[in-house]
Order: sequence, then structure tokens, then C-alpha cells
Amino acid sequence: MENKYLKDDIIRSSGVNPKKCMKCGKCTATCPSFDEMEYHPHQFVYMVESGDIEPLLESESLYKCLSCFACVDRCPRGVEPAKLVEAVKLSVIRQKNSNRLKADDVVKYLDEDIPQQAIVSAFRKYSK
Amino acid sequence: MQKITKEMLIDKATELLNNGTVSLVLGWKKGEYDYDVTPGVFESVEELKKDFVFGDFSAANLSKYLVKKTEKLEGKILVFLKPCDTYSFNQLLTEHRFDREKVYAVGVQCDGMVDIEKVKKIAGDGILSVDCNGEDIVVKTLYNDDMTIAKADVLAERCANCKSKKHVAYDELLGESGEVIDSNRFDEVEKLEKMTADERFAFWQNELSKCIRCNACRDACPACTCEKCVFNNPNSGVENKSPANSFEEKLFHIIRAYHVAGRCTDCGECSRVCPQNIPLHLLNRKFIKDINEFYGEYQAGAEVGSRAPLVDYTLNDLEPGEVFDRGDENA
Amino acid sequence: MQRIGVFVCWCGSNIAGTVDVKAVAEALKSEPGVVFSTEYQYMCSQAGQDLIKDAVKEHNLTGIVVCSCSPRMHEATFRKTAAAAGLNPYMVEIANIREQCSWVHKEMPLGTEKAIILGKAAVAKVNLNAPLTPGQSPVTKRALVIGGGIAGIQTALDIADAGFPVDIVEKKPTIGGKMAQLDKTFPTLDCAACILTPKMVDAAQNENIRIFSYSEVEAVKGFVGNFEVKIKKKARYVDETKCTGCGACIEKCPQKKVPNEFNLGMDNRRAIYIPFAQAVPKVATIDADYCNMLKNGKCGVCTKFCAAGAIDYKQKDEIIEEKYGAIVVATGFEPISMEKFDEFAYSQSKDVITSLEFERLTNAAGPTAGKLLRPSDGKHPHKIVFVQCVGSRCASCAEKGKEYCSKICCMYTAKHAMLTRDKYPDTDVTVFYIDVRTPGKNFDEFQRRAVEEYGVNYVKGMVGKVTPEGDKLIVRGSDLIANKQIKIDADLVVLAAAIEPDKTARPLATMLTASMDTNDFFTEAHPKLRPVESPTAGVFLSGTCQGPKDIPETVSQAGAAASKVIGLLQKDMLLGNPCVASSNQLMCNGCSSCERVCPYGAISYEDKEFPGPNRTVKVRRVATVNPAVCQGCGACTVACPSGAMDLNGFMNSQIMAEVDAICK
Amino acid sequence: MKVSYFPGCTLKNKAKELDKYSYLCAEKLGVTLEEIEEWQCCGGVFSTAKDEIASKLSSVRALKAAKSKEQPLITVCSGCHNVIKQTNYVMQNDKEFADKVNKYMAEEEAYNGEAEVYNYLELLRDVVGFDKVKEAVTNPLGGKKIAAYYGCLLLRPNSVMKMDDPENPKIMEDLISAMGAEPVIYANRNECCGGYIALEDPKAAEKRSNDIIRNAKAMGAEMIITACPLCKYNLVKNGADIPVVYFTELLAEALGVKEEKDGE
Amino acid sequence: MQMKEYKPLIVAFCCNWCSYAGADLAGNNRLNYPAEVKIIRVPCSCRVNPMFILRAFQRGADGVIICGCHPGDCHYTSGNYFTRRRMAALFSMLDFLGIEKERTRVEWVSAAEGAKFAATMNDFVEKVVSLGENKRLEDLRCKR
Repeated sequence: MENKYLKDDIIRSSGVNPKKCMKCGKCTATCPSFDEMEYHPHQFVYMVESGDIEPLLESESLYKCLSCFACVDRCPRGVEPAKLVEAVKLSVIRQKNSNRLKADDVVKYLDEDIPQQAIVSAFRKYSK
Repeated sequence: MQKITKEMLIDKATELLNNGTVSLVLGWKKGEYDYDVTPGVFESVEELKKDFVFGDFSAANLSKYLVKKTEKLEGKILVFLKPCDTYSFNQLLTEHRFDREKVYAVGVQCDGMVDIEKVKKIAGDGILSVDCNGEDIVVKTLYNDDMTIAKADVLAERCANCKSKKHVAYDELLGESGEVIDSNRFDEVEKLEKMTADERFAFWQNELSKCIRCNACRDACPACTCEKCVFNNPNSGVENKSPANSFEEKLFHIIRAYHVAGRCTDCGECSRVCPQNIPLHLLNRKFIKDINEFYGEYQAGAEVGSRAPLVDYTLNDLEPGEVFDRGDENA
Repeated sequence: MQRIGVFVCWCGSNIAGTVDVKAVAEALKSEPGVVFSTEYQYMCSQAGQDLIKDAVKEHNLTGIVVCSCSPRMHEATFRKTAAAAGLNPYMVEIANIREQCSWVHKEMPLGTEKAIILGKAAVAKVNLNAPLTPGQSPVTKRALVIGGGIAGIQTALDIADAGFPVDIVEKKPTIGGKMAQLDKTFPTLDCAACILTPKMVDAAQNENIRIFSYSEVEAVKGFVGNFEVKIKKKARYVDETKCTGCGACIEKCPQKKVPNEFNLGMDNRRAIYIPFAQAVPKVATIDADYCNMLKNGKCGVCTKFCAAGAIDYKQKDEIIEEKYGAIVVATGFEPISMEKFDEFAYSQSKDVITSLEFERLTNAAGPTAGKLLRPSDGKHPHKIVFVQCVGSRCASCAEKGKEYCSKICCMYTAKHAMLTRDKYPDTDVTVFYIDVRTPGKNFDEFQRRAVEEYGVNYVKGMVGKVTPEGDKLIVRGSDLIANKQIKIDADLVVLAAAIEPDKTARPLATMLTASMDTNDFFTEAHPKLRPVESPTAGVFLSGTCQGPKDIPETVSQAGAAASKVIGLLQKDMLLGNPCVASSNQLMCNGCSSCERVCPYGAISYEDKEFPGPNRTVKVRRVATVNPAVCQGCGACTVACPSGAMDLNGFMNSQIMAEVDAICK
Repeated sequence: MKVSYFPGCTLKNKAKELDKYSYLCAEKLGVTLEEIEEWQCCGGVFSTAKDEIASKLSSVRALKAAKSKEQPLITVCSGCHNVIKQTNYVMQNDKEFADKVNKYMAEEEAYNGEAEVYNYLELLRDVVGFDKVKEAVTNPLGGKKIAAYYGCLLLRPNSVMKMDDPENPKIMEDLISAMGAEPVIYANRNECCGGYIALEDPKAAEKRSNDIIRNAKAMGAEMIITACPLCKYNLVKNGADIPVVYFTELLAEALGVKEEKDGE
Repeated sequence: MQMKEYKPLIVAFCCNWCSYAGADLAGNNRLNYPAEVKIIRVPCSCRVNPMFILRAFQRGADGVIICGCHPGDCHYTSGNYFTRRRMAALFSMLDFLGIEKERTRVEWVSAAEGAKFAATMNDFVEKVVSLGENKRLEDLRCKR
């Protein structure tokens, strides 16, 4: 997808206006997955706004967001970074053969106590 | 739902007259034919028994008459109000046009009013009587056999597109009060908006050319209660001196619609009383529709004391130039 | 019928170069009402003005049209000329044939044609002009200042110094406001009490100043120069005239568990109290919510120990009515509640405090006698985290925070950080900031000193979560420069809470018909040119009630407001603008449309008797315009459906006549 | 009174006790849970993308079922609650989205967010009332120090969930008090446990969970209660050395319905 | 009637504090605009009654433009906010009646915007000229 269209698409699909960001960094301050992420919530906002989206598409960070909405609730400007992360991630896994989690792979992750909720959630987050 | 009969109204009025609650009754008065019902003031039970009517032609919105009737009144006046009339009632209260203390308002359940012009179109001229029995009306004429017509087919436009069956003001109810209705009343306006400017102009030229400037619309309008209308005001610069080619002759309807914009409750009296059947309510509805779209939903008269949109503002209102861009989207 | 003289000015070649002035004068001769028409090189010159005056006398003119430059240039000149000739100055109209004609058109025929039309419009208007006289109203030479913080005190002192009596109404038992609670003031670090308390004493001793402490404004009537105000003096159960402020009653009061609001609840006071040592008036007040005597009639200790016999349990609220010529609003601010920001754990830990609480903790007269100790365990904190912009610049949720910048937090945080490092060099101080905003004299230098000389650690980022654990506060924040999330085990967290207008401001604005913005800050008459006046004539703004500001700015605004008040009070009579609205009551419906668009609250309603038919009388509600308050915008005239409301000098018929003349 | 009940996949499988005690407690408190027919999995996590439609249909069907019975829809599992409540919110507030969904489900009647969605906790607080719960307690928990763990799904996004103050909630604390125990306030009770990431990156989940357990214990907790099977899994798996139980189980104990029925 | 070059008639209502001063500034800077524009001074744009506009059209004006202070800068704090609502409603109604929308305009011109004033007038006149003579309002009630 052309970069410009990709940006528009992500903004439309997420409903987020990255221009509202005042770059305070509270999202990143509050993100529980910070250590696991290469790009952090405030960078998602900035990079989408500046059209620098390619690195995000290839980053593991996409799959580290917990959808815990801490950044959404605590953002003083109502930017909702988690929605951007979700939209960028969707734009990747919607491509053909881009599912991150395949049914066959699941077995290796299972232990006997793991709740169904974890499996369906992971599928929902990682696969189309 | 029970049917409300004229007897029930007369009984109520009689009771209130007799127990001294009210000294006057504002209601509907029978005319020569069943269908030419007019507003009437009744002072005694005898008068009520003689002339009071209520039925499918009790269309007149009586709220306006309260302005003059309460002016010098000692005691109270009884007024009967259909749901749409109660909106005008509230709007007049918002504008301090009469003293609420002087009025005893009885809300009357309304099943819609019949448009006699529609009946004539179906039954022809020479109508002798029109009787309603629920869903149908029976028409007797000079020339033809009795005819039964579905009431739904001859409902007045404003009743077919009724905006609310809810009484928003009353002291007492006869029958039931319903709900605000999600009506299709703006469809006609939308249809016009979708036309080209030329088509719209042709439409309105055709309609407004019929106007004979009888002032019936103004005189019936519950929002037009000015002590002196601007068109009769010698200082306004628009007073009607010689009708030929004068200013007001041509632009009367625009100014009138503008003056009631944000205050008009969409009661439809203007179109009902127009002897030339000009759809004047469309002008008012255009303003209402615009106001709803530009500034948020607003129903004049829904409550007492609300602030009309044209005497209000927000810092981020739409610019006058933007109203057209919208229009283009519609086109 | 008017007798109108037309005077066409050449303005040298400025007009005459593009407009055939002779032709204009000639053409206008035949307009209705015109009895004289001429042209001259410079109409505004003495000779030109004499020409006008002579013509008025010679031709018995009743109206004048000057075709010349813009009325913004010489309307006042020609009005004076008319007055000198014995005409009402408002019988003059100007046709602008220079700026709006000769200077913007190049061809003589076009310019001349347009000048004639503009002249005709002016003639048409003058034909309908009527003499206007500005209304006059006397001025009560006394000012009211609402709020006794630094803004109110400064305003009152300045007005009093100019010789006018001033009353200060303060809702708390003492004047002094927020500044009295501060420790040191930026950027000079002088102690707040040292510079404020002398001013408080000055105010108390100034014979032109009366202080109504523990009092509130109840009702305001009237208009500029003539306000009538009701002030409620709340019962303090102590006779102010007898109390010497000795404090014996306080020492003996058995009710010791009253949260001390002056120290923001961080310690306790008695039920009878003086808020702080330098209070003005230094008079005790009994807190009726806690006093055992007032609650259940069992105690009376304070009476026993009061040598002056000042205790009066039967004291009642008292209403004082007074007249004022001007009112100054100085209601100040409060920090917002931190309850909705519990990601910072304010309500979960005593060691998460606001900056104002920090002020009290470092103030020598505060609950810790100036030693910086943690509220939870009284230990000295070794790691302190300051968080800026808590609730400021917060656009996501109106019920939580404020969209605006609170303006003072960057500087006081720098001050707190610097003072901490100065007094306790063993303390680590970290400040989380979004931006550091220091646009003031010596402000940025101050903040840089905190960093460079005192070693305060400024981190560009925000705190996301504070987790109290054991006796530590785990602060998780971002460092955007390093692109890191950092964790600090802090001992104390200080939140720079946003400030908001005092809660009493909104009801007060309603009483004053003064306008407010959505944040409840008072709106100024013009944001740039009239920043200390409210749009409501006679109401002035001082301090943070108009917007966030620091002490130097507050004091300068207070002085500016005072000078505006002095300017008003030194007049004996107020001359109004005669071009005000007026309502034709015969036609008025009393519908209130005009009132709703009036920005000045100039329109009120009265029930008036009118003759009806057959010698009856009917009473109708009709509008009246207060000409002293009306500023003449004309919004009401258009809101009025019947045309009963009209504007002097710009009447419906006059503008309509101009339209007709132009479109003929 | 009768309410519609959406149990969700996990409650019929790994978290049967959460389901079972929900029924028992409700019954004791005079509420009948009517499991909606043929419910489908909610999907586990709500996608905030406006163009993600198919994954929200199962929630819409559940909501429509409740609407048709004119009953509020009750959820217990935090995951289901979050997904269904957010879905309902977009159906109410995003007309464009709702139109698409309704078109997609063309054969059925249009749905525009008419149903009300309550979590079981809200049912206890707002419908039953904690005072009534307190009255019904037969085995008070004797002042045990219990930490409520909310996680993220019950509280956020607050603009949609509107259950409690998202930064300082007290609904579970109030329940703990009503059951005769002592609530432990600790700041990390609304931080994420690591959620579904446990599947792929257990180390990450471990760190999150440890932060929570450590904080709760530091503030004196002897037990943790939760509403979410995934939260419980993460906390238990990552070395919680104090009991982690579902709040319904504890409630059943306090109401005295646990032993009797277990005996059957 | 003799055929001559079509010259429109434009009435411009300008508020005293901003736009009238802006027009004066255009003059001071000698910025040309067509002589067909005739300015009427009003204290505030909110003084402009829709009746004035209709009257102008009635008497043969081909275009009517209202100029006021920028929103937020009104000398009377709120006047132009009312203007904005009133004119939005009125213009939409005129459009509804089939009157050409290019004949009416509201423009915010500050006292510093002499150039904007001239440019606005040039543009407005150009648009009105392209429409030709205003017949519709006059003809609204005269069906031929």
C-alpha cells in the first residue's frame, strides 16, 4: 500500500487524530509493555503522523500491546494511542499469509491450566 | 385508546364553569357546515351546549387567543389543547405572552385532523356532512351517494407527519398523552433541497405568486402575536402603504418565516388557513431543519424557558458561507 | 422637513483628483431637504469649518452632510463645528468619498457617480436624523473590591491612595488570600509574608478602606456609577470591635480536632481560631460546625477566658447595603481537586501532595515549622518527584482537568525544586515536565539556575503511575529524550495541580451580569485593549479571576484595574453614548428576545399600564433599555420581531433610507 | 428478578467455578440468571478498529437476545464484559458502524445498542445493593485482608465502561467489606496482568503479574480476588503465594451457599 | 431600454470597528476595487437586519455583503456570533427559494485587513457579474 494511503487508512480505521498529541509521553510512561516494545506508544503516534510507518509494520511491538487501554484513559489530550497500534497491526495481519499465530502453533504454547480466553484473545489479536 | 367526544369536553367545561374554576372557555365553535369549525369563546353552559364542537375539524390551535383573552381577564380561562397546540402554549409562555396563572389548560387526546380539501378531492363538491367513526369517515353530499373514506387518506398533512402526540403542558388531560414521534416531516423540505436552484425557484415562484396577501397565515400563527406587526409599523421602513410593487408585498413570507425562526413550533396553522393552499409550512420547516442540523436538535415549545437558537451562539458555529456547501452535497 | 446643507471637501487633490466635486455639490442640491450645497478645498480647516458655521446661520440649516474623508477621521471635528453653530452634533452625517471612493477608484466619471450616490445616502439618512443628547448619570464615589487576596488588596490600596473610599469583601476570616499561604516567591525568593503582610496592615490602617472579612456579596443591582450591593457579614460569634486578638480563647478551646484549612488539613486547629499570626483583621472566629457551645450548648470556655468580653454566641448574619460607583472582581483561584487523578495515588498515599501543600510543608509557620518532613511518618524525604501539568492542558475529559495552561506551575515547581536542593543537598529532586514555560522577567534564568546550580534533574516526560508500596512511592514515568521508561522509588511526590477560578465566581458573575468563558474565568471587554475591564460597564477585573497569572502580573493588573476605577470615580457625571437602543413600548411584546442577545444586561422588563379600548387599562410586560449600560451594538434591534426595539443614530428607517438611496 | 446471562467460553471450561457460584449467589440474592440461547464466543478481546465488523457480530447477537427478552445482559468474565460493553457502545454511538453491522445481519431486526450491559459486580451494587448482600451474608469472612484485583478490562476505557473511578475503584472493595473482610487498597490493582500475551511471551506476563502480587502483598494482602479467568491464570502461574480466587467463589462462601451445594 | 455594459450594484454593510476601518485602510493603501461597491456603516454586523438585505435586493441590488470583525474580536464581544447564526439561516433560506447563493456573503475583515477587504470586494463583484442582473427576488411573486 502506498504510504500516504496507509496513513489515511490507519487514521480512518482507528478513528484517532494523532495531531491532538502534545508529546507529553504519559502513554509511554504508563505502558505495561514498555520493556517488550521496540517502538513505544508515543512513537506510534508520532510516526503515524509523520508518515514513517514502515518500521512499525515490521516491528514486534505490534504484538506486544496488551489492549489494556491505560494509555487511552490516561492521555490528557484524548489521543488514544492503543487504537493506533491496533489499526497498524490490522493493516499488517490483513495482508495475505500474514497471520502471526497459526492454529498449528498454538499447541506448543498450551499448558493444562490456560484458559480459553487467552487462546481466543491471542487469535483475535494475532490473526485475521 | 378511548375516543374523545365533544360531550366529554362540554362536561369538563361545564364542571369547571360551575365550580368557579374558570369564567371563560376557549374552544371550537360550529359553523355552517361540519367542516368550517372556528375558534370560539364561551361564557356559559348554554353557549357551550349550543355551539361547542370537537371532532375531526377542530384543527385550530387555540393557544394564540390566550394572549388577548387573558389581558384584562379576572379569574381564569379554560383552554383545550391538542398535543401540537401545547408546544405553542409553552412557546408563548417562554415569551411571556400571557400569565400562566390565568389559564386552566386541558390537554385533549388527538387522533389527527381531517383536511376538507382532501375530502373534496375525493367526494366532490356539495358536501353536506362529514361523520367520523374511528378509522373511516362518512361523507354525505348533494350530488352523490354517501361515501366512506379511510381517515388516513384525508388526514391533514401536518397530522400525517405528526411530530408529537405528547402534551408538553396541561393542568389536566382528557384521554391519553402519547410520545414524541420520529416523523417524516422534513422529507418534503429535503426533496426541495435536492432540486437545482432553478427548479426550486420555479417551485416557489409558482406557489408565492398565488398569494393574495390576505394575512391569514400571520393572523393564525401562534408565533405572530406582536402587539404591532412590523409590516404595520410605520417606523420599520417596510410598512405596507401601497401594495403595488412594495417591498413587503414580495418578501413578506421570507421575513415572516425569519421572524418566527427558532420560535415556530411547526404547528402548521399557516398552511391550514391559507386560502390559496400555499405550503407555507415548508418555509418554517426549512428553518427548523437547518437549525437542527447547524446547531443541534431544537424543538420550540418543548419546554418553557428554553433559549431559541437564533438568540444564542457557540464560539464554533458554522459560517454562513458553509450552508451552501452542504446544499451541494445534497444536490 | 429638514433644511440640509451639503459640504463637499476637495481634500486638496485627494478627493478632487478623482471626483468632480463641483458636480457632486451640484447633484446633491436637488435632493430632498437640501437647501444649500457647496464645495471647498479643505473642509476640516478653520476656514472650512467657518464656512459650515456661516451656512448654518445663513440658511437656518437643521442638518449637515459633509462629503469628505472617513468619519473615523473627522466625524468628531464636524460634530463640534455643528455644536459651535448651535446645532445638535448628531445632526451631522459624513459621506466617505475619500478612503472609500477617490482613493480606491481611478476614473473620474466612476468616482463622481459613486460620490454622488454616497452623498445621497447621507442626505437620506440626515433627513431622518433626530437630535440626540447623551444621558447623564451621577457617580457614587465609592468602590467595591470583591476578594481580599493580593489582587484585591493592591487594587483597594491604589484606589484609596487616590482619595476614594473602598470596601473589600473577603469570604474568609482574614484577607491575604493564597499569597499568605506561600513560603517564598519566584524569581527573587523573597518571603511571601514579608512582602504581603505589610500591605495587609496598610489596607487595615488606611482610613479610606473598610474591610468586610468573613463576608460575601449577596445581591447586586444597578449599573455603572450606581451599583447597589447587599453584603452578608457572616456571624463569627466574636465582636470584632472588642476582640484584641490576644489568642487566650484559642489556647483554652477544648475542641482541638478541627482540620486546619490554612494548612490544607495537614494539621488541626481549634474551634475558635485566627487563621494565622498576621491575620487582618486579627480577630478570632468561631467555627460553628465544630464549636460545642454552638452545637449543643455545652462549653462556653472561650467566654470565660476572654478578658475583652468579645465572645457573642448569639451573633447573627448581618446584611449591609451600600452604594458603589465601581466594582472590582478579585475572586482569585483554587487548585483543582486531585481526586480524579488517582493514577498519581493522591488519595491513596499521604506522601503524594499538591504543590500548595508543599508550600505549607516548607513554610516556617506551617505544620512542620518549615522542616520538610513526609506527612505519613514525619521522616525527611530523600527522593522527591515533582510532576508538572497535573490537570492542566488536559483536553480529554472536561470533568477531570482543564484545557488551559495554568501558567504558574513551571515557575513554582522550579522554585520548590531549587529550595529543596538548597536546604537539603542530600535530596534527589526530579521534575517531570512536558514543556518548561518561563516567559517572564528573570524567569528562564531562574529555572536554569535550578538545573545548573542546584542540580535539579529535569526529565522531559510525564509520570504515568505512582504505586505506593511499603514506605516508598514507585513512580513510573517516561523520559522522552532517552526514549526510556524510568522507575523512581520516591519518598515524596508533589503534583503541580491545575488552578481554576474560585467557585464563588460563577454566581457572582450572574449577579454582576458580567460574562465568563467556559472555564469560569471572567471575560475581559477586549482581550488586548481592555484587559482589566469586564464588558459590563463599571465592573473591573483584577488578578486570577480573569485568567491564570503569577504575583507580578496580578499586581500590575490590580493597579491597572484601580486606575480604571479612579478614572471613573473622579467624574461627577457619566456622559453616555447617545447612540443607544430604545424600545417603543407601545409595540413591545415583552418576549425577552432582545434581553437574550444583549451582552451588557442593559435590558430589563417592567409591567406597564396601557390604555385599552373603552377607557379600560391593560397591563403588559415591556422592555426598557438602561442607556447608561447600553453600548449601542444593535443586536437587540434584529432580535426584535416587531421592530419595537430601535437604535438611535442607526435607526431601521435610517438604514433603510440609505439602502434605498444607494439602490435607486 | 430475571436477567439474561452471558457466561462465555472460559466459564464453561477452565473457570467452571466462576460460572457455578455466579448462579448460586444470584439465586440466594433473588436474581435468576437466564443463560441466553446459543451464545457464541465474544472473541476475547475487542478490536477498536472501526472497520473490524465480523469479530463483533457474536456480541451483537448476544445483545439482541437480551433486548428481545427485555432484560439486562449480565456478564461475569471481565473479558466478555469488556468486549460486549464496548460493542454495545459503538452500536449506540457510531451510526455508520451500526448501519454496516445491521446490513450484515440483514435478516434480523436492526440493533442500535438498546440493551443494557451489567457486569455481575454492577448487578450486586446497583440492582441488588451491597447492603442487601451484607444482610444475606451468613459466614462473614472475619476481617481477612483481601486485595481486589480489577485488571484493565473491567475499568477501561472508562468513557465506555463507566463502572467506577478507573484510577481508584471501590466496587470490589465495597463487596469485600460487605462480606465481612477488610479490603486492601493497592495502586496496581488496575494495572494489566499481561493478558493473552501469556500465550506467546510468558516472560512478559510474568513481569506484569509479579508487579501486582508484590504490590498487593506489600500493602498487607492475604488473598486476592478477581473476576477474570485470564487474570487468575497469570497471577497463579507466576508464583502468587497467597490464594487467588474468583470473587463469586468467595461470595458463595460468605453467603453460605458453597458447602451446601458442593455436597450434592 | 438602451443596452449598456452591465454594472452590478453591490451593497456592503460594514461594522464600524473592524470592517469599516478595513475599508478605510484599503483606501489609505490605494487598493482598487470596483466603484459598484457602496458601503453602509453600521455599529456592528449584528445591526444588519435581514430586512435591509431583502430591501436592497428589492430595490435592485445585485449582491449584498456583510463584513464584521472576526469571530472572537467583536467590539461588543458577541455581536458577530449572532450575525453568523442569523445570516447562516437567512442565506440557507434564500438558497432554498432558488436565489443564487453567490449574491450574498458574510466576510470577516479586521481593521488591519485592507488588502483582504479589496480582494474580497473584487472577488465578490466578479462572482455577481457572472450571474448577471438580479431578477429572482424581484420576480419571486411574478409568475410569467
